[in-house]
Amino acid sequence: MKEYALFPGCSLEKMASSYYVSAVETARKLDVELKELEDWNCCGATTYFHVDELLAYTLSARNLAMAEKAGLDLVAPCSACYKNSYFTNVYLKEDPDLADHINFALQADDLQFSGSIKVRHLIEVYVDEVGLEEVKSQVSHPLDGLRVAPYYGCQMVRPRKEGQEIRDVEQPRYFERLLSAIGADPIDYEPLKVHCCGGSLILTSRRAALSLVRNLLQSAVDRGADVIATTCPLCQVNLECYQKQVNQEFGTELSVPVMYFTQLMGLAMGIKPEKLGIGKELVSAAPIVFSSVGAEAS
Amino acid sequence: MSEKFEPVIVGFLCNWCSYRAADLAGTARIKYAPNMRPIRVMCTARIEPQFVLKALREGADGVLIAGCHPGECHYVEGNIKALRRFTLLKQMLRQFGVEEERVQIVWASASEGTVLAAAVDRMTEQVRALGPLRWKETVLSGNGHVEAVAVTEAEEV
Amino acid sequence: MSEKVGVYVCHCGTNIAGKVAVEEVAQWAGEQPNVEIARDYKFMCSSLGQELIEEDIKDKGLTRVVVAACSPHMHEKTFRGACQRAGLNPFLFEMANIREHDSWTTEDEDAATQKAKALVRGAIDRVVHHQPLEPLPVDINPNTLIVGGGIAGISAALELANGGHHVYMVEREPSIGGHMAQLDKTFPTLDCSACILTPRMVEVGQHDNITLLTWSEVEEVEGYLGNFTVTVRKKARYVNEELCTGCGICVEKCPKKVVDNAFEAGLGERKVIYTPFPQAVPKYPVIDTENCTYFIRGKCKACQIFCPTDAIDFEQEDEMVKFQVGNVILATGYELFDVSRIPRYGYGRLANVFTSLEFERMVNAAGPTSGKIVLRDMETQPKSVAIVHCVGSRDQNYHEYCSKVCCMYSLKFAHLVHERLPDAEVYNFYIDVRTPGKGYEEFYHRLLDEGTNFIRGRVAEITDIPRTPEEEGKLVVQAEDTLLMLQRRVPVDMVILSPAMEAYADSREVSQLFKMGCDFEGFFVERHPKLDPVATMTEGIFIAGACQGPKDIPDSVAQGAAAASRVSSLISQGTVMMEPVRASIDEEKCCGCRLCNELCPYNAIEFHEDTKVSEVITALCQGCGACVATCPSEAITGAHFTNKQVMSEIEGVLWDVITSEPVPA
Amino acid sequence: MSEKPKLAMYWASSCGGCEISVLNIGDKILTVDAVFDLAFFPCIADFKVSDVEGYPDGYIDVCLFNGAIRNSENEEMAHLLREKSKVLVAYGSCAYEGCIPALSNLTTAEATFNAVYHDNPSIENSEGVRPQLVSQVPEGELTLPAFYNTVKSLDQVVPVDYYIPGCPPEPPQIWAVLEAVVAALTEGAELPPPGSVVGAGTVAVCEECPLEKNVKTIKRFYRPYEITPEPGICLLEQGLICMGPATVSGCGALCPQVGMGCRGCYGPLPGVEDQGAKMLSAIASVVDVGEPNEEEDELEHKIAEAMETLADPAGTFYRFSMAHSLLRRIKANGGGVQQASS
Repeated sequence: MKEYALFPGCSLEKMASSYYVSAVETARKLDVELKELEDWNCCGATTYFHVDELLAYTLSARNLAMAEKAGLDLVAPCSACYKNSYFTNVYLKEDPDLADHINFALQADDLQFSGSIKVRHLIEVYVDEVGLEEVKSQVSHPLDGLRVAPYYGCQMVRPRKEGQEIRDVEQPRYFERLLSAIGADPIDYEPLKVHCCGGSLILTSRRAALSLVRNLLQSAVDRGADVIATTCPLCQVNLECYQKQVNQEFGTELSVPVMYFTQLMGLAMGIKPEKLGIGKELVSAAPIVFSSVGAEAS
Repeated sequence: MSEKFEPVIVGFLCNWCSYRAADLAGTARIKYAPNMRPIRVMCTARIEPQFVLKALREGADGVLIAGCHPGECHYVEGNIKALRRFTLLKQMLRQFGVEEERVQIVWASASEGTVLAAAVDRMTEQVRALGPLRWKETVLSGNGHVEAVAVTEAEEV
Repeated sequence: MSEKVGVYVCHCGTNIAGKVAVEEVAQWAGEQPNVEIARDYKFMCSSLGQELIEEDIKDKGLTRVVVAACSPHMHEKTFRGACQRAGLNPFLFEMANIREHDSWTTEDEDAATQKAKALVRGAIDRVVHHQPLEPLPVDINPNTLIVGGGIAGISAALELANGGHHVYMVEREPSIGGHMAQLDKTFPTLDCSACILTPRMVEVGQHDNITLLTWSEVEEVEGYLGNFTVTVRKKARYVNEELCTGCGICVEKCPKKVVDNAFEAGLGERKVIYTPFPQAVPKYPVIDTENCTYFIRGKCKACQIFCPTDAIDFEQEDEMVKFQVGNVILATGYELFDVSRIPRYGYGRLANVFTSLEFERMVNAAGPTSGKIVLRDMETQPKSVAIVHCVGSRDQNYHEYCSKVCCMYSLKFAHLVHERLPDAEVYNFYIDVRTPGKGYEEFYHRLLDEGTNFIRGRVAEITDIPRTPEEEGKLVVQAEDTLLMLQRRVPVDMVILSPAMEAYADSREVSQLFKMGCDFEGFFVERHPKLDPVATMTEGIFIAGACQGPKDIPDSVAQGAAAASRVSSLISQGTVMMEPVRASIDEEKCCGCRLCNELCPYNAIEFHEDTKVSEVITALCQGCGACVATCPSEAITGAHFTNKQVMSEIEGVLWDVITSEPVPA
Repeated sequence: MSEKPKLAMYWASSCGGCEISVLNIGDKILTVDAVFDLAFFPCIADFKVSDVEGYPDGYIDVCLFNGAIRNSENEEMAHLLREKSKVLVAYGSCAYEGCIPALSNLTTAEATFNAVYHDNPSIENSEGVRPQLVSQVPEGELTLPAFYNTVKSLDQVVPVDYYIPGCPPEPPQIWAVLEAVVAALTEGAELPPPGSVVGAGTVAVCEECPLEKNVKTIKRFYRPYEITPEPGICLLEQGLICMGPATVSGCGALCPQVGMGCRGCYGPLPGVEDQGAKMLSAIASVVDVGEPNEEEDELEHKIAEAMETLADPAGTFYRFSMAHSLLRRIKANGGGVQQASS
C-alpha cells in the first residue's frame, strides 16, 4: 500500500468534484492511499505569484511543510497546484535564505520546510510509481478501440524540470502509454497536446482563449478522437464548458466529450460510472460509457 | 592575533588551466581574496597528498587544489588521478579531524578566471569561519599529557 | 653548501608598484636565507633590467636567480635567456608571479605586499634546490598527417605539398571535398561552389607529395612532436584501387538504389555501389555492404560481372596502414544541428519543413531536383518560403553560441528563391542579421532591395493547424515581431530551417585519440584564442577549420594555410628544443611494483621483465608528474618539480605562519 | 672484573615482542652473552632503575631501547638511558616511529581513559574511578606517570644514534647489527654514520617479494576476510592493501608470501617523509574508476564510492608510522584535551 498526502486544491472541492471522486476510486483500485492534507490552503494559483512572490511561496510552502510533517510525498491532481508546489519545493531548496525567511513565518504554525519530500502529479504517481503493469492488471473492461486525445496541457510539463530534455516538455509520451495500458487508442495529438487551453485568459481575453480552445477541439476532431482526456480541472473547464461559445464565435459545430483521465481509467477498471462522477458533464460522455463494457456493470 | 583572522591558504594550480585562469583573473583585474598563495605544478596529477599534509602541518589553514575540468586535462586525465587521490585523502583527513572545507578541489579552465576567483573568495570565507588551524601550535604543541582530574568521591570515601 | 641567490623585484611601472611596496619587498628579500643581493627595478623585462641580472651573475657570482614580476607564461623565457647569456643554467631561475596573481587582483596594499613576500620567499626556497637542466633536442619528421579532407584540410595539404613536404590525408568519407562539395553557391559572391572546389580536390588527388587515404579513419596515434606513429584503418571498398579506372560502369549496372542520406541529405537516391558525387576524388567507388544484395543474399555480383578490369573484390578486408609523421593537422569539420531536437518546428512531422542542407542539394543544378525548388512531393513549386535563422544556435536550450554562417547562407537562400521563383514571397525570421565580412553587409542590402521580407523575431512554432481560412493547407510560422511588437502568423508553403554548425558527436573521442583539449561544446581548443589560434596545447597537433568553431569558407581556408605554415616552420627548423621537465626512474630504488606502469597517458613507462624495474622513455614523457606523485618509494623524480623543490616552496610561502618544531627532539 | 662492553635493553610502551625477538636469534645469543655484559635488561634480569642511575654517564656501550613514549615514565627512562649510553638504538617500530601504540594518536588521552575506565562494556566502575597522577592513601602519597595525549617516537624526546625497524625486527637483521657493533667494539671496525637506519634494506619490500607483479588497475578494495587471494599474484592487484611498495625491505617479505598484505612495519624508504601519504597516493592513483567524459558529480560520486571500500585509511596507512607522520595526531574538535597540557 503506497501512501501519499493528497492536496486537492480548491477546484476539486466543487467544480472538479468528478475528478476528485474518480481519483479516489482509481487510487483505491491501485492500492494507493491518498490522505488528504488537513487544513491545506490555496496553492497560490496562477495569479498570486505575480502579485506577491514571497507570500505566494509561503502559502505553497505551508502545504509542503504539512506533508513533510506527515512524512509523505505530496500529490496534486490539479496541474496548477502541482506546478506551484513542485517549483516552490525546488526554489526553496535552491535558496536557503528565502527558505529561512519563510520558515520563520511557518514557526507560528509550528511547521518547517526542509525540502525532504517529493511533489508528484497524480498521473505521474500512476505511471511512474504504481507502474503501468499494475494498472494493466486492474483493467477488467479495456476501452478497446476508443480513440482518445491525450491532452497534457501546459502546467504539468512546463517549465522544464531539472534533468529534463526539451523533448520531455514538448513531446512527452507517458499519457499515451497510460491510455494504451487501459486498452484505449491514443491519437497523435502533437504538438497541441502540450499547448495552452487558454487558462484564465478565458476571463480576461476571451477571444484569444476561445481560439486556443477551438484549435484544440478542432484538431482533436480532425484526428478522429472520440474523447479528449485531461489532467487538470482548468483544462477540463475550458475544453468542455466553452464549446458552445467557440461554436458561436467561429461558426463551428464542435461537440467533443472531454473527460478526466481518472474517469477513463475508472471505466476500464470496471468502476460504476456514477462512482466516477460521470453524468455531470455538459457534453455527454454517454457514448464513451456505452462503448466501454463498464457500462453493462451499471 | 587580536584583529580579524586572515586565513592562509596554499593553492596548487595546474600549469595549463588553473594557473592560466589565475593569470586571466589578473589580466581582467578581478579582485579576490589575497589569502591563497599559489604554487605552480604542471598537472594536478603531480600533487602528492604529502604536499597537502606538509602545507597543513607547516601552518596553512587550508589547501586549494585547482585543475582543468574533467575531460579537458592537458595530460588527458591527470585531473582524474588527482581527484582519486584527493577523494581518499579527504576520507583520511576526516579521521584526523580536519574539516572538509579546509582542503578543497576545484576545476577552473584557462578561460575561467572568474570561477577561480570566486572559488578562492568562497573558500577564504569558509576557512575564516572555521578559524585558524596552525597545526603545530594548536594540535602538536606541548607534550600534551592529561592533568590529574579533580579528586573523585571514590577517594574521599 | 649554500647558494648565492639574486632576487629582482619588478615595479612593472605602476602595475605592481601601485599595490605592492616593491622597495620594502626587495629590502626584506635581501634578509632572507641564501640571498646574496636583492634589488627592485622599474621594468625587469627591459634590456636594462635583464643586464642588471647578467652583471650580478658575473660580478657577484650568483648561483640562483629569482625574478618577482609577471606570470612566467609572460616572461619566464626572457629571464631564462638573461641567465643563459651570463653563463648560468637557465633552469637555475625561478619566477614569482606578483602581478597577475597579486597586485592586479588585490585591493588592500598591505595584503598585496604580504602576499608578494610569501611568493618571493617561496621562489627563493625553491630555487635553492633547482638543478641545472639541458633542453631536449627533438628531430622533426618532415611528413604531416592531415585528418579531414574538407576545404580546410585541402588548403593545408596543398600548402605543405607545394612546399615540398609529404602529406598523408585521411578522410572518413569515400571522397574528399567535405560539406563544401554539397553546396551550390557560396556567399556573398555567389560563385559556384563545385567550380572553385573541384580543381583543388583534383590537385590533391594527383599531387606527388600527397598520400590520400579516403574511406579511412585514424585508429591510433603514438608518440610526440616530431615523431608520431599513426595507424589508419583503410576500410574495405571492395574495389581494387590498382585495377579500377573509375569508368563507372559498375555503378551504372548496379540494380539497386537506396536513399542517399549522406551527400544528397536524403533527397536523392544513389546506387549501392557508388561514388558520392560525379567529381569525387578519388574516383573509386565504394560498396555499401548494408544494402548490397550480394552481401545480404550472396547473389547478384552485377558490378563484378560488368567490371571491365575485374576491379571488384568482394573478399577485400579492412587494411591497417602505419606511418610516421612529425606533425598533425586536424581539420575534421562540423556537422549540422539535428533540427528534430526542436519538436515545435515540426521537422519530420511536417513534410514541407526542410533543413538548409536539403535546400542546398535542391537548388544545386547537379542535385536530385536538378536545381528546381519544389515541395516534398517533388513537383509543386512553393509560392511562399519562410527561412528560419538561429535554429539550435543562440539558444540556451541547445547551443548558446552564434553559429556565424547561418545569417549569410539564409540570405543566400532568399536570393536563390527570388532567382528561381520570381513570384514567390520570401520571409526571413531572424534575431539579428549578422554580416561581418567582406562584402557581406552589401549582400544583405542587395537582398533588402530584392524584396525579401525580414521579420525580427525568433520563431515560436511552425504548425499546420489553421486558425483562419487563409491558413488552410499551409504551414503557419508563428513569431513575435519584435519591431512591430505584435504576434505574426505567416502562412507559407515551404519552411527552411538554418541549423547551427556543431562539433561532431565523436569529437571528444577524437581529441582524446590525439591527446589534446576539446571544449564543453566539443570544439577543439586552440592554444591561445587570439595569438595562437591554430596550435593546440599539445605540441605538434594543430587545428584548422570548423572543428575549432563555426566558420565560413574563407576563414577555414585561411586557417588551413595558417596551420600549414606553422607546421612547415617546424619542419624547416629540423630539430626543436623541448622543455626538460621530464620524469626519470632510479633503477637502484625501483622495486618493480609496477604501480606506475598503467598510469602514463603517453605509455612512456616501460617495464623490463629481465631486470624487474620500470623505465621512463624520456622522449615520450610529457612531464605531467602523475608517476612521480604515485611512486611510493620515491624512485621516480620529476625534473624541475622534485619533492624537495615543491616542499621547500610550500615552507617558503608559509614563512610568516610557520613555527619551529614544538616537540623537543 | 669484566672488561666486556655493556649491553642494555629497555622496554617502554610496547608489547614485549622486541625482547622475544632478541632471544629469537637462536644460539647466537650465546655469542651476545660472550661478548657483552648486561647492564640493564628488566625483561630477563633483575635490575633496578637506581642501578642505572648509579652508572657514570656513557657507562652502557649499547642500549637497545624498544617501545614508544606513551607516558612521563617512558620519557624519563629515555633521558636516563640516553645519558648513560654511548650508543642509543631505537629498537623496533615503536621506538623508531610509534607503531601500534601511536595509533592512539587517532584519538585523545581523555577518550582512551573513557574507553578503558568507563565505556568498555566489561567495566564495572560506577564511581568513575580514574588513575590519578597523585592520590593520597592512609599509607601516604601514591604517584603515577602522566599519561600523554600524544604518543611519540624515541627520537622525538632524545637524540638517537641508530634505528632498527620492524615489528619486531627480524633475527638476521638483529644479528647483522649486533655483529657490526661487536666488530666495532672488538676490532674497532667502522660504525655506520649516526642517525642511520640499520638492519634494513634500501629498496621496497616488493623487491624481496616473490609474488608475480603485473600492471595495476583496481576497481575497489577488499579487506582480507572478504576474498581469498589468487595465489602467486601480487595482492595489490587483487584489491588487497599491501604496503610493500611503500615499505623498506629487510623482512624478507614474509607477510605477502602467506597471503597477508604487508602492514608496513619496516617503515618508509630512505628519503620518504610520510610513508602513509605516499602509499595513499600510490593506491588511489591506480583505482581505475571514473572516465574524463563523465558528468562531474557523477564522476566524483563513483570515485568516492570506490574509495569508501577502504575502511580506516588512517589506521591502514599509518599503522606503524603515525608518530613519524606529518600530521602525527588528530585534531580533536575544540582541541580541549591537548590544551589541557602544560
